[in-house]
Formats: sequence, structure tokens, C-alpha cells
Amino acid sequence: MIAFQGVSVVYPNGVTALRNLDLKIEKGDFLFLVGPTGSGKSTILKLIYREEVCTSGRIIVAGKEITGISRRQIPYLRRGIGVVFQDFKLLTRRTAWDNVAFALHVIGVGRTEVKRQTAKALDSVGLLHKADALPTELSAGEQQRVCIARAIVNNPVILVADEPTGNLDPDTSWDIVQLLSRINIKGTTVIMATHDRSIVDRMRKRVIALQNGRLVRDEDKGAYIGEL
Amino acid sequence: MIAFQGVSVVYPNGVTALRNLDLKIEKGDFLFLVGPTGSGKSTILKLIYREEVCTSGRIIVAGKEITGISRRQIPYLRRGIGVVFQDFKLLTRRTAWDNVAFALHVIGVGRTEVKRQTAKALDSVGLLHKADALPTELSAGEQQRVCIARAIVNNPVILVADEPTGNLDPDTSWDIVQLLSRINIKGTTVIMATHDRSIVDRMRKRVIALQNGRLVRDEDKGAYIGEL
Amino acid sequence: MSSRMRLGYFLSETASNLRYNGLMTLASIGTVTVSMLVLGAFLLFNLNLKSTINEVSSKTRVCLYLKAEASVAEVDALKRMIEGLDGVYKVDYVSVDKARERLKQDMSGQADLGRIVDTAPLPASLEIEMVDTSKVASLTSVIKGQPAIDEIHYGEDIITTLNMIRRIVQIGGLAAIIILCLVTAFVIANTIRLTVFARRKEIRIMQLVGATDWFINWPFIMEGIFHGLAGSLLAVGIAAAGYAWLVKNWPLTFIFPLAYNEQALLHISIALLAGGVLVGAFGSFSSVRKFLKALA
Amino acid sequence: MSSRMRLGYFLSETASNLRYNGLMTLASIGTVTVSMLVLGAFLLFNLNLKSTINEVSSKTRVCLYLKAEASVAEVDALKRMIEGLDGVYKVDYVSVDKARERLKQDMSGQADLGRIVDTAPLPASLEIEMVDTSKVASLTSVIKGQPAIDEIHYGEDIITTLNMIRRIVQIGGLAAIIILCLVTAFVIANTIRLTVFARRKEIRIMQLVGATDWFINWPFIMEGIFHGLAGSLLAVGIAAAGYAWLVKNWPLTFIFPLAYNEQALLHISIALLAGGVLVGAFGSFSSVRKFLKALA
Ligand SMILES: Nc1ncnc2c1ncn2[C@@H]1O[C@H](COP(=O)(O)OP(=O)(O)OP(=O)(O)O)[C@@H](O)[C@H]1O
Ligand SMILES: Nc1ncnc2c1ncn2[C@@H]1O[C@H](COP(=O)(O)OP(=O)(O)OP(=O)(O)O)[C@@H](O)[C@H]1O
Ligand SMILES: [Mg+2]
Ligand SMILES: [Mg+2]
Repeated sequence: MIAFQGVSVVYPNGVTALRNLDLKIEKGDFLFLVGPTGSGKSTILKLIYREEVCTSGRIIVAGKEITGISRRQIPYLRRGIGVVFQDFKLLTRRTAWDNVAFALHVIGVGRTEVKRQTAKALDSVGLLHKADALPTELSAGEQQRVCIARAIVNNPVILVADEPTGNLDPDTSWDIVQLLSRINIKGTTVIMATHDRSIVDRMRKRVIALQNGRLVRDEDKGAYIGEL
Repeated sequence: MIAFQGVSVVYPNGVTALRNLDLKIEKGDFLFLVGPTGSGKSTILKLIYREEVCTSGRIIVAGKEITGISRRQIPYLRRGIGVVFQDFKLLTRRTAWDNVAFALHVIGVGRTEVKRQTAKALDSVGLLHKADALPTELSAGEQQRVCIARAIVNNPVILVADEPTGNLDPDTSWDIVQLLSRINIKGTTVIMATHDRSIVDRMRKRVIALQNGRLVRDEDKGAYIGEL
Repeated sequence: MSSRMRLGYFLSETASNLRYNGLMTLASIGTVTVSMLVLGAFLLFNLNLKSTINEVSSKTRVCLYLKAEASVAEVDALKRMIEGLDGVYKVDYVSVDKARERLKQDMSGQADLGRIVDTAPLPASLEIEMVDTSKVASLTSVIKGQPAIDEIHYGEDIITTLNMIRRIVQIGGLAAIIILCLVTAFVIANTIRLTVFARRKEIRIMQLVGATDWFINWPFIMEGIFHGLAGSLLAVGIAAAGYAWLVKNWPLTFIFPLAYNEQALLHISIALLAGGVLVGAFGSFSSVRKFLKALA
Repeated sequence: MSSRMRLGYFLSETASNLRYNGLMTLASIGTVTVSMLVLGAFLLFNLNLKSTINEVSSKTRVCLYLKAEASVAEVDALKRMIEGLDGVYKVDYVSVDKARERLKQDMSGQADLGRIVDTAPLPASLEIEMVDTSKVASLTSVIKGQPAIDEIHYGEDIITTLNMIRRIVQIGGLAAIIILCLVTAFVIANTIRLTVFARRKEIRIMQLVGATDWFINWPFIMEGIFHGLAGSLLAVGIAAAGYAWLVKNWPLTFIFPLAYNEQALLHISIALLAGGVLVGAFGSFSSVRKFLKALA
């Protein structure tokens, strides 16, 4: 599904964010990215949805080499990847429904199809009954679920989440991770960067630990600890 | 030092963030604000440095009623309060030194005094040797320490921190809290909102728990748990 | 079906962008109006100056006053020789009697001079009509030495002056118009930039869920074009009304009549509309492109 | 000491704001230049038109052609009566000989008419100089019936026309200038707004560490004033050079000489500079104030 082959990233300011990284993620994996701040977690995720470009190495996503693709192809790559952010990035003046439907509108999906898929996505995060609420009328956990619905509405094969529980209290965080887990079970590959030790420890999923841009641990049923 | 008397806050969109809150914070306190997202932690902090205004009730900061002060008086109130943010809010194109000195410049402090106090503040967070580094050349923990130096450079009587460790890994988070604790010991009142259970549990300081805008717990040597 | 939906989306985006910042929109439309009014005024001025110059030029004759003692044969030979010169359309002989007749007509309003005419000893002359007024100078140099000629007169001063005014106005006007168009494109670009900026979160999300650049750009470019079109329509309206009023109230109709050539006015209107649309499209396009690139 | 440090801070802020966005700054200065050039052109045009009108007015005399059969006593009585009328400055008697003398001078260039003058039967006349040309109409109506008078002449047409042109230019010019100044203020406001926006993080931090509004505003307002001043200085330079060139090359010096009144030109320069500074200050002030309020 996703393969990194000898990937290095040096930012324009000279910071080396990733050093010669090799990584293979299979279809249907649920993967935690852990590591201290600045270890390169976000950089890996941004490489996948092509917000950043690697300085050297090759990256293959869904069977396609994405290192050399042109600007015009990026949108089509991104249509196969859902992204969930720590700060939600919801449009505050649009309802939950509109926020989700928006993601379909802008890639040119027809009206009836938009309706069908939006309803399905909101339902799968358990928020169909709050479709008409504005983000300000929703709790933080609910907002994050809207964000997840937006990320999956397009049936992406990959779901990428960068500290999706960073601003949530422990209970709400657990709910969100359970939701991601359910989405994963339906076949979507889920990659989540996090600092939340208790979640990683409770989930017992594949854990990849980074330190200073290097992969230092890759365990199948791993825990947050190990390099602490 | 700080007193809330029957404070309620209703945001323009109709959300009630605080309900009839009474709270007294003494000079030299170290206080954790905990509670699920949306419970009103940030709102309390914003009321203190007068970014928000309460809808009803009275707020006294440093012996002064601040509910009714005019726009022109706000800067002078803020000069007594240091603020630390989860996302640091450093100027990316200025060095650590300039970021700290900036806070003195803009309130009209003379050149020699700026030098003296900036050096002192950077020293007290242990970063004097990195004074010439740009924020991008610093680790996240170091950036947060610059932010703290900026907050204390003006010798404020109150230090307010809104999830200062939200984006940091556990080790770095603990360092930051230790630093805040040292500042507190020197006499500054510290108020910190957080979701980080292990920190609160290890520190055993005063804990104020909020739920849905109400104060639900106020313990002198409290823990995060209790309302979980 | 899908493309119809898209059109609806585009239009509603454009409308909501327009609604978003009323003042900015007004200012940007107003700037287009001012620029296009200046362009219009320039084109109208130019039109009139050109027609005046044409008229004056066509009326310009070179007038050779003949010596009283010149013989008919001499004059005839001179006439034929001039007729053979380059740029000459026609040569007329004006006798003394005819000259007096004309002078009488010209002076008919002025009582004090009218009386003089009858007794004045007027000269006969040859009047040369030119096909090409720029050849006047070379013509006069050729015939200067002829013995039958007493004096040569022609209206070089007024034509030179009008041409000079026209050149000054053309250079100054074009410079002003270019600057104004740049300013206008800039104002529109700024307005659009602020709209884009206000919607940067939305744009970011659109990019992340896989919207194409073109899909994102289109409503903003439409908005710029709309500003340009609205502004230039206003300008055409104001210019048309103003010029009509001016034509009606022009005090110098008999000296410099104003041109009211419908086809030329239509062309000017089209030029203003095209100018407004181009400026609008250019302004918004440059601003949107720059912004999207920055966001990537 | 502290205030000197502050001044240094302000200046360096202003400089770095200017550096921050070269293109925007250029555009905003350029807009001021264009506006102030239009204002300058308008003021210069007005100056010249006014002096032309004054000159033409002062040259305007009412000319009463006297009947040849009028007696000296009659003419004398008429002269004294007119001297007593409102708005009259001076009345001169022009004898037949003097009239012929003058006509000869006026016609000295034109060989064909020069010969006429000697034999022409010219009338004697009374020439009235007016203090106030607007009184001409009432004057003529009073003296119309006098038996000694043959005809009355005065140059009403040209003055009316010039006044009308002046009025049109004044109204149109003022409207254009007001619109241009608003546009300019708007462009400057936008430039400053984008600068402010680019620095919003910094401003936010300044607010949070307790900087006063005034301290935050000042560099931005200085920047707007700088744009206005730079733009209008450029405009004054261009206008001065352009006008000097025009005065030198003006082809109509003898018909409409250009005014070169140093004091008036100084006043115009000052007006342009003041206009630029005001527009700049106004634009930036409005934009900064709005922004700070929004951030609070
Ligand atoms: N746009 C950028 N320009 C320059 N340097 C960057 C940029 N983004 C990240 N970096 C640097 O690259 C390194 C890796 O950053 P990255 O964001 O991937 O870390 P992370 O593991 O996500 O950290 P965190 O836990 O704080 O989110 C850091 O040193 C960071 O300072
Ligand atoms: N500017 C605002 N306008 C409207 N509603 C707001 C605003 N800021 C906060 N709220 C609402 O007020 C309530 C309390 O918000 P607050 O930010 O104080 O919570 P918090 O305890 O800090 O939460 P978190 O842990 O997510 O930071 C929430 O319901 C929130 O949606
Ligand atoms: Mg990260
Ligand atoms: Mg908060």
C-alpha cells in the first residue's frame, strides 16, 4: 500500500527531518507513529499526501511512485487519502453536513451522490442526528468526528491522522481512537501520529518509533514505551 | 491575587462557557485547571488577561476590578501577566533573544534595561547559550522555554499557561512543568490548564476541575482523576 | 449533469465572494469605472482632435498671391506646372473680382470693415488644394522663386499646433491609461487577494481533499471579471450620458464641432468594456495564482 | 532616552514594513503619484485658464462706433455720461486717423490687406474699459438708444466660452480628483492592511505583552504617510519637469501664453504634497484602526 525507500527530507532551512527511512505499510494496517517532538512524525504523514516532497529516496502510495508526479496530478492522489487534523480544520460557518458534503462537491461529485455518501459518512461516525449543527454547537469530540467523516466520505484507501486527540481529554480521545479502529476494520489503512501513551499502550497495534528522523523501533503489537 | 465572584460567560453564539463561577487564587499559588474539552478552562485564562469579558459577575486581578476597565487600560493590566501558549506564538524570523527582548521593547523599556532583563530571563530558563538561535533551530521544548522566558521577562506577578505541553512528548512536558514550578517558587502565581493526567498526578498541586462551565472540584494537593 | 452542478457551485461561490466584502467590491468596481472613464475621455478627445485636424487639413489651401503685373500666359504656365507637382489635388485661379466677392461675404458681419472691401485693391491668386498636407513644405520650396508670385500663404501654424497637441495628449494620455490600468489591476488583485485570504482555510481544505487548481481558481477569476465588467459598464453609461450632454451644450460648435460618429462611439464603448474585463481577469488571475502557489 | 529608543524602533519598523512588500509599496506610491499628477494637471490647467480669462477679460473693451455725422459736442456728452456708469473704468475717444494707424499695425503682416487700409473709410469710436466685465450687458442696454452711436461691439462670445470650459473642467476635474483620492486612500489602506495582516502574529503578541494601541499603530501610519509623501514628491517632480518642458515648447505662446507664476506653482506643489500626506495618513489610519479593533 505505502512504501518508503531510503527517504530523506531536508527542509529549506537546513533541518534534516528524516534520514534514509525505509518503511512498508500493508493494506489494512493500523499504525501508530510515536517519538519525541521534532522526530519527523508529521513529516512522514505530509509526504504521504504530498504536502512535502522528499529530498532523496522513493515513495510509493497505492502502487504509484509519487516522488516525481506533477502539480496537476496531486489532487487526484489526494482523493485517495483522507486527512484528520489535530485542530479539526472545519469551516466554522457551515454545518456539519456542509463540511462533509463540501469535500465531495469540490471534486465534482454529482448532487445525488453527494447526498448519499455524506449521509453514510456522518452515520458511520454516529453524527447523522447533528447534521445541521454548526461546529461551534458541537463538542470537541464531535467536531473531530465530523472531521473524520469528511476524511472518509470519499472512501479513501488511506486515512492519515496527525495527533487527532492532542487537544482532547482522555475520554474523548479514546472514543476517537475507537472510531478510527472501526474504520480500519472495514479495510481502510490508518496511520496515526500521537504522543498519547495510554492510547498506544491500550490499543496494542503496530507501532513505529522515530527518533531524530530515524526509525528506531517497528513492533507489531507495540507500546509507547520501549525507547523512553 | 485573583478572585472570580459569580462569573458567567455567554459567547455571542449563545454558548455558555462559564456558569456562576467563584474562585480565589492566592499570591504564590500553583494551580492546575482540568476538565474535558469545552468545560471552560481557556475561558477562565482569557478572562484573567482580559481577552474575554465576563457577561456577569466580578473579576479582581492584583487588587483591581477589571470587569469595567477601558480599552486604554488593558495594556497596563497585561504588563503584570505573562502568557504561555500551547503553540508557542514565537516570531519565526527573530532569534530567541529578539523574541524575548521584543516583549520589553514594545512596552517602552530602555535599551540597557532590555539587555539586562532579557539575559536574566533566558538564563532562568537555561537558554542563554542559544540566544542567537531562530525558533526553527530549536527543539519544541526549547521553543516552549523561550516562550516562558518571554512571559516572565517583565517580572509579572501572574503566569498563565494554556496547555503548554499539549504538543510535547512526555519527557519534554515534564521538563516544562518543572520549569514553571521553579518560577512559581520564586513567587509568581502560576495557573496552568492541561489535559495531561500524569503531570497533574505527579505534581500534587492545587487542582481545579471544571465541567460544563461549573467548578466541580477544588483540591489542595489534587489529582487529575476524581471526576473521571 | 456534473458540469451543471459545478456551474451552480461556481456562481454561488462568486456571489458569496461578492457579498463577503461589499466595500472592497465597491472600491474595486469604482476604480475600474474611473480608469475606463479616463480611457473613454481620452478616446473621445482623440476622436475629436483627429476629426478637427482632418477638417482643418482638408480646408487648408496654399494661396499664391500674384503680382498685379503678371501676364495671363505666365499665370497659366505656373498653374499647369503646379498641377504636375506631387500631392496637389487641384489648382484654382481666383480673379480680383472673385476675391472681392469672397472678402465681402467673410466680412459681412463687421460693419467697419465691410465698407473697406469695395475700394480695396485686392490681388488675384492661385489656390492650391492638396491631397496630402504634409507635402506643403516641399511644394512651397519648389515654387518660391517663380516671378509671377508676390506672396505665399498657407495655414501651417494651426495644423502644426493641432498635431503637436494631439501628440502630447496621445503620449500623456497613453501613459496615464497604462498607469491607471495597472493601478486598477492592482486594486482588483488586492480585493481578490483579500477575498482569497479570507477563504484560505476553505481553500486549504479544498486542496487537501483533492480539488483541482482550476476548480479553486475559477470563482475568484469570475469575481475579478465581474468587477471589471461592472466597472466598465458604469463607465460606458457615464461617458455616454456625459458626452451626449456635452454635444448638446458645446459652445464652440461652429469653431470645433464635436464628432458624433455612431460607429466610432460604439467602438469606444467596446474598447472600454473589453478593457475592464481584461483588467479584471488579469488582476484576479495574477493574485489567485500567486496565492495557490504559496499554499501548494 | 526611552523616547529616543522608541523613535529608533519606529523607524526600523517602518523600514522593515516597506521592505516587506516591495511591489505593494511601489503600487501604492505609484497610485499616489498618478492621483497627485491628475490633481496637479488640473490645478495647472485651472491656473492657466484663469489667467487667460483674466487677460481676455482685461483686454475686452466695449467699442462704440460713432456715426460719421455725430458732432463733437454729442460725442463729448456721450463720453461723460458713460464715464458715470457703473463698472466703467475709462473711456477713450479713438479718432479716424488713430483707427487707421492701428489697423495698419494689426495688418502689417498681411500684404493683401495692408494696401486696403490707406483708402478705407474708417469710423471714429469710443472705447470703454471696464472694471468689471460682468457689467457689460447692463451697460450696453443703457447706451443702446444713443443717437451718436452707429454700432456696439464687444467680445462676449469668447469670454462666455472660456468661462463655460472652466466650469466644466472644474466640476469634472474636482469629481475626478475626489474619486482618485478615495481610490488612492483605498489602495494605501489595502497595502497597509496586508502589511498589518502579514504581521498579525507580531501584533497579537505585542497586544498580549501589553503594548499600547498607539505604539502598535504608529509604524503603520508612518508607513502610509511615507507612501503618500513619496508618491506626491514624485508627482511634484514629474509635474515640474513636464510643465517646464511644456512652457518651453508651447506652440501657442502668442494666442494663449502659459502662466509661469512662481508663487502659484509653489502653492500647487504644496497642495500636492499635503494631498499625498493626507491621503496616506487617512488610508493607513482607517485600515490599522479597523484591524486592531477586530483583534482587540
Ligand atoms: N516547514 C518546515 N520547515 C523547516 N523545518 C521544519 C518544517 N517542518 C518541520 N520542520 C522541522 O523538521 C523536524 C521534524 O518535524 P516534524 O513536524 O515532522 O516533527 P514531529 O515528529 O511531527 O513533531 P511534533 O511531535 O512536535 O509534531 C523538526 O526539527 C522541525 O523543526
Ligand atoms: N470565541 C468563542 N466563541 C464562541 N464560543 C466559544 C468561543 N470560545 C470558546 N467557546 C465555547 O465555549 C466553551 C468553553 O470553551 P473553552 O475554550 O473555555 O474550553 P476549554 O476547557 O479550554 O476546552 P479545551 O480543552 O478544548 O481547550 C466551549 O463550548 C466552546 O465551544
Ligand atoms: Mg507533528
Ligand atoms: Mg482550551
